[in-house]
Amino acid sequence: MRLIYFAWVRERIGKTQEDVDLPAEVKTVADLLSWLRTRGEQYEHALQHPDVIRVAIDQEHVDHRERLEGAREIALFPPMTGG
Amino acid sequence: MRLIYFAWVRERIGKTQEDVDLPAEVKTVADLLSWLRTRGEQYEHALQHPDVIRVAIDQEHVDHRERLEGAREIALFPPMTGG
Amino acid sequence: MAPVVPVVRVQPGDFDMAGEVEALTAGRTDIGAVVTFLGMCRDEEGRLSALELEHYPGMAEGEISRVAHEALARWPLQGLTVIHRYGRIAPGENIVLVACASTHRRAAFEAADFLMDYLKSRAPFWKKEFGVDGREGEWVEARESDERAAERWQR
Amino acid sequence: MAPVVPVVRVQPGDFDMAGEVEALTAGRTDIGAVVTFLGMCRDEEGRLSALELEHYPGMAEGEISRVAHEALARWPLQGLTVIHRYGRIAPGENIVLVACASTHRRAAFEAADFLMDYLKSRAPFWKKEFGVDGREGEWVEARESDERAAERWQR
Repeated sequence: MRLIYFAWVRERIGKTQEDVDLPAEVKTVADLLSWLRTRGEQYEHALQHPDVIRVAIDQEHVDHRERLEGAREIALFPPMTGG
Repeated sequence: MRLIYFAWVRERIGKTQEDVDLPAEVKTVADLLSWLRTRGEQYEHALQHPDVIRVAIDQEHVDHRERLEGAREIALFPPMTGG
Repeated sequence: MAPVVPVVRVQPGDFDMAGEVEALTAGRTDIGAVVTFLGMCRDEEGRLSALELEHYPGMAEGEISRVAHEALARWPLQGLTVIHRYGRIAPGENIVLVACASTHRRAAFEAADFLMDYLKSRAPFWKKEFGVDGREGEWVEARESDERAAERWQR
Repeated sequence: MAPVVPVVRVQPGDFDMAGEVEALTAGRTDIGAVVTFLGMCRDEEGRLSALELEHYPGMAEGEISRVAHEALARWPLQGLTVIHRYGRIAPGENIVLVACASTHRRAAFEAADFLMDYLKSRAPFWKKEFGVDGREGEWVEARESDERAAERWQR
């Protein structure tokens, strides 16, 4: 599964994107955010306030309860500031 | 005193403007409209529904209770349809 | 900051929207939002060949200026342009332009909306229809909904 | 009547507001009102030399299209254009354009206002500030007021 990061989430994690194999127990967006925080200090720093992290699965906004199954690309980013 | 007419008020009265001497008892806009209606069929046709007639004194909107004293130019016209 | 002087023009000829917006924003780095309203002549489903806009010279400019200054008093605007044409106008041609520049988008939107509502209810212009046969038609009737729209802004 | 196809573009280069409005209205005699919103880069009282707009390619276009189709479903529009730039943008330059054409002015105003509120809350763009010394600054923080503005349209 591909993870893709934007703005300060990208900067703090230090990667634009990465491909990961998720453990079987990671079933929802919330699970994914918790699991990523165990992967090191940079992830912990990027995701320390999971409530503010916005998530898109296959380029559609989803909330943190969304299930991951079938997802190809999951994007994590801060609240948007376009317009 | 100069009277000036626009749109269908102008067309019905058949004049763009005219100078009139008002009788002493014509003190307000409402008085003026009543008095004009006595001046002939065209005025009667133009002003038969005085409620819809809008009035400006010296280029400022006024209501029908406004007093005429000091006015130089009084304009009568239908509700506006600009914009 | 220098007080904003609104641009108000009442003219028979067409105007250039892009040029007016450029004039509001040229050389400035403090404007975040420009909202424009462009009003155009419709043919009413093929019924009309033209509108003739009659106006009250002098008072038209005066009332638009008054409305423009009221907008400046109510919203933090950095520039404001209102241009209203008169005379014969064909379907597809421009009639009126309002442009409001502000640091903030809400102010620019609200001021433009307010200006259009107030222009409709206070600026002395009257529209007469001309049919496709070229014959003079009816005067456009004022709409109750325009009156109510203007009342939204009373406080 | 043919269904309206919104024009949606996400691009690094500038756009031409007048050309876009002309494209919406050219040859048409059924449009009474065009409301445009032009968003520009501010220097925040001289503090900034530029904004860098990051975006999510693909999703940015997708979300803007979704919002555009929602506007078409809610208001009787005859045309709709949304252009959003990304990359480095200097103060005074254009960032975003929304243009809505309708027979009626209220529809054009409301749809443009709605589109801007929804773009702010749904389109995946992020702004980073660059100071006048050329150094990278902070990411612009999302504002609670933008979130609330978008909620106005929920029904």
